[in-house]
Amino acid sequence: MILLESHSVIINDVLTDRFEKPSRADIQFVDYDNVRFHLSTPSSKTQILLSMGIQCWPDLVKYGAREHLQAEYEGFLLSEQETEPEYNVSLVIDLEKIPEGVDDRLALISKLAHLKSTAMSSPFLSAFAEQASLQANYKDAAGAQAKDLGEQGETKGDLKVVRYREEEAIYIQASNDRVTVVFSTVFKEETDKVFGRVFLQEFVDARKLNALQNAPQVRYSNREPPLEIRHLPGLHNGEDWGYVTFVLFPRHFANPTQSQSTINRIQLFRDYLHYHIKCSKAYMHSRMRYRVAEFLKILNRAKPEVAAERRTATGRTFRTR
Amino acid sequence: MSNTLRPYLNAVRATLTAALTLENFSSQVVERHNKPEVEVQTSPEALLKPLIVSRNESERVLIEPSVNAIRLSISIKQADEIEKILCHKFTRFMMMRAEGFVILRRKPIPGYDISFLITNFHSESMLKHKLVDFIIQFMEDVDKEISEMKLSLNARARIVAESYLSTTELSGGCAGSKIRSGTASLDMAVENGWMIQALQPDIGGFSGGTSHQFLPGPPSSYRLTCSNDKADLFDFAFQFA
Amino acid sequence: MSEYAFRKINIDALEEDVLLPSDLYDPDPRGPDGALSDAQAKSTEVRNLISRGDIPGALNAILSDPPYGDGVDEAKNLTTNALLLILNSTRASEIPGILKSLGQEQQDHLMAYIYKGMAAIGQGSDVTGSVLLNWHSQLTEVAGVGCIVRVMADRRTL
Amino acid sequence: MSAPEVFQLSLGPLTGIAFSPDRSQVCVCPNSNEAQIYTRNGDSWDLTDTLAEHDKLITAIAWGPNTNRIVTCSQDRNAYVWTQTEQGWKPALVILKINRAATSVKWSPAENKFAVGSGSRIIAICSFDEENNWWTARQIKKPLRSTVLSLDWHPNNYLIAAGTADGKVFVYSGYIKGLEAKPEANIWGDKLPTGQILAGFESPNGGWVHDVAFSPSGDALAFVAHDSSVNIIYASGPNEPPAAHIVVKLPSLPFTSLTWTSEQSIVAAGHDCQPILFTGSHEGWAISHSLDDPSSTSKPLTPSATGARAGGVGRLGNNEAFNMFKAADSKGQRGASQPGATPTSAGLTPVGSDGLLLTIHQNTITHVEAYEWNQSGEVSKIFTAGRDGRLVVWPITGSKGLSGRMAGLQV
Repeated sequence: MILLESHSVIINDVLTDRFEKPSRADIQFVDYDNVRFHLSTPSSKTQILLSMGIQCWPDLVKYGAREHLQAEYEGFLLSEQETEPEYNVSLVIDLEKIPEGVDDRLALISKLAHLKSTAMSSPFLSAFAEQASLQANYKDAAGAQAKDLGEQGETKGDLKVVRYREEEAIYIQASNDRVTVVFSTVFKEETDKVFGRVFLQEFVDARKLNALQNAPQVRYSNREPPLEIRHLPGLHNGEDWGYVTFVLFPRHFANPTQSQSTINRIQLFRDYLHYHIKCSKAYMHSRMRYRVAEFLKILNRAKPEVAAERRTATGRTFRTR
Repeated sequence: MSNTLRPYLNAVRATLTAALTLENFSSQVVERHNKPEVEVQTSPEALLKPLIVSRNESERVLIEPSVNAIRLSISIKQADEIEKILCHKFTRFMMMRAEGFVILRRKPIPGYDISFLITNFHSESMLKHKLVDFIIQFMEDVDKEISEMKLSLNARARIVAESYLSTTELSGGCAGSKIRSGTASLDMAVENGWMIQALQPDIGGFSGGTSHQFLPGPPSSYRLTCSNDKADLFDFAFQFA
Repeated sequence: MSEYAFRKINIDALEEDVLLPSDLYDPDPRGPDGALSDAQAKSTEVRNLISRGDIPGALNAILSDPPYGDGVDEAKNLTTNALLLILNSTRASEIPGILKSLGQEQQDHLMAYIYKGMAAIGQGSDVTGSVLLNWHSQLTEVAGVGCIVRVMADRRTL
Repeated sequence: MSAPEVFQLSLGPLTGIAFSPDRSQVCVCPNSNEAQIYTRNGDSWDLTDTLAEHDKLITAIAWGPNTNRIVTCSQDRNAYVWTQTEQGWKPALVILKINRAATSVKWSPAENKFAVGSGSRIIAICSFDEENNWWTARQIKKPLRSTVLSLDWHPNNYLIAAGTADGKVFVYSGYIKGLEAKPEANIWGDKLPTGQILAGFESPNGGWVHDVAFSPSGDALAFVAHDSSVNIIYASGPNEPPAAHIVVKLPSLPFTSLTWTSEQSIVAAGHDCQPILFTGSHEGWAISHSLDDPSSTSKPLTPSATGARAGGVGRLGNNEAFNMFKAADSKGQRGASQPGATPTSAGLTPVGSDGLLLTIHQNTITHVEAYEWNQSGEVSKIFTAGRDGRLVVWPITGSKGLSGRMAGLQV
């Protein structure tokens, strides 16, 4: 269970089950970054309504999330007006019209289970597209003997901000040869801070391994935000803040499947990091519990057994402390 | 630096044996009370000279003897921040179980990480030389435990980072996939020159051992079977070897 | 706040014949300056004994009636540094022989100085832990645990 | 040398112990507020009486050999004198007028009075007041400045020595007007009104004085202090410095108790759990030998079954495998592996492979007293009691045994 799944297991299981035997359902659940889901059959057993409420919906819409979902979930997506109240987007799945083939069904279920990551991928996809266009005209500009000042102008795409948690956000910026993704994250506890620093240091050092030569480059800095986003207002630079920067190169999002898996991976980074910090703390706790039990055993050796069985001259057993 | 652990522990053992000469001494200040003199510090004649056994700046033991109780405080080696945090966590963990430890003090003496309070009632109900053995064993084990925890933390961090970064740069092949327990098989089209490596550190292993190297050649599909008695999920990652 | 102040007064200290730590031993007969001059003389004597390589002689000199009690800190530091110098400049093989040649009284004083040396490891004293620990284990071998008990029980702090 | 007899009377410490005149009974306090009287039958002891009057720990018990009266003192600031009647032992409260714990009590040789040391820096000399039929106390205060840890009477029934927690030893006059004739002068002091301080001594390295004892003739006073030393002082004359003050320093842990076995020999015992015999005179004193030399007796004598049923609890009790797994579970012991060899520094009591001390006593010895005298008046047997609840009677080898051992030991 090292890598967090990018799809929602609950949607996966419920849909697999309902595809065989449609029945009533009304399930509400929450995924990472408190994204709320609601699976229900309001009208009839065969009509399943899947709604999602996501905190950074306004940001996502700004970067074309609705159009992207429209393209992905043709025929399932409901329009703005029909979306379930308090949720941002709704899909309706008509169980009569689902495909027959087992593989097609699996693919559909997997696509529906990836609803959250698909929605979240829109800013990334637009950044990737922007990078491609920047690279294209960067080449003509270079070809037509570009002026220095001009190049500077168009090599940087606009900075996309996705505030997917109360204080934390993802900043995405495309440039001609790369796409930079910056995570701002906060460590609540002192222990988290230290563990986080160890983990992030390993992330930075991981590229040294020859098998990971072409992994994205990772930089992290606590307290001061990196250059790309330093100009933004309202940035925190307290002691318990950390900024992680991923530099994605074109080869990371060459073809659609590749870019989708990269997006699935990268948007879960913050939860992945904190999940493993908690796992380490739990592991340390179990080690300490074991060590304390060992110590108590050694201490028991100091208590003479003679006390346990031996009775005194009067035949009364002494209960030792 | 020469290994001074053994002489250091022997010095603590000798000093502690010399200090553990306790007796039942009723308080001279409060009527009908019997208090550990080293804690109340009310009668100077009942206190003896505190001694410090030290190995280097960061590691020392303070032994404060008195007529009916001794206080032994240990300062544990904390080279860097991780060890400081781990040591703090570990000592707090134990101090919250001071009840079970009987001779452990709930709060350490300022300047030290953990303190023991051994009163004459303890030395009466327990064998003195065994108490000394316990303290020496405790000192050795705490150091060992903290360095082990630090190593395991670094190891976990490395695995976490590598498993995260390695899958992102795959081309073709499938990113890590889940196999439920029991013998399961997985078909996939795998390019040549790939190596399957089980990333879950402690899984039972699978038919091809923990990793299987594909020979260069045309892409081939490979039926991968694994036998594993554990009931939990475990997962594979494919790396460009 | 003042109405609680009376609870904080340590009335035991006001008792007329309260036992003070200083009452537990009779002060150094030589008096503070006597002890200081004695300590200076000894530390110079020790330095040239060491230069001549006569470690046992130096140790004997420094360990006979060292300064103790309050108000003689300067003398105490002088003596302590001279002694730590001796400990540093003795080869490990000679230690058992030297220790056996010391009298019981001097062994107690040496043990007290070893503990004082260990306490000062943190505050920049040059002698290392390993030297002191080595001396400590050899002395405990020879003089036994009783020597440590005497160091604890002795009210005349060195 | 017949083997020492070992009895396990309780599991916790024996805080007070006194034998009846004919040694057929013993009164002990098993670390509680009750004193128990055991009667000897065969090689074990049976509980016959329980003296329950105190409400806190009993710190000392004294049994007057001639008048057969027991006095117990406790941390609840009271002392009771118990006299034997047909219906058992009857207590009588003693008015001590002390506001701290009583720490020690000793009958005077003539048993017309007894002395109680206390934590309120007072020694109370108590005698029976016929008219109002109770025990009253005369108090000695000056110059005591700390808890009185130990007491002893001079054979002439007048002088009393006390060891205190600030490391001082004082000799007082314990004469009670109206109770006995006026004492005449002796080498310790000439003017002897009640409570008169005659002499004050101190061990060179300081340390609490755990026990003090006059020699059988009364000319010498010995005491053990917390600086692992035995001090012997020979008086010269009234308020003059002592003829000799001999200090024997030990490499081992301090002693807590001592007793003279003859004018030239003392047995002391303490935290290193073995009684040691010293011999000497006013010229000098030296260790003679240990009565429980751990190196000679390989396996300590297991205490005889004092009423305890042999074998453990029920069927499982003595099953080897059961114990092995129980030890592994509760103590983490794999077999009899000894965790780390203890260093061989001098003075440390060696530990056997099963983790028990090689000496008979497994914890500090708190009492050493004479048990039996031979015709020539020298003590032939002593008894020790300790914090492990064991009572051990040791035969003392005669002087002829001394020379054999003398060669092997160096101080």
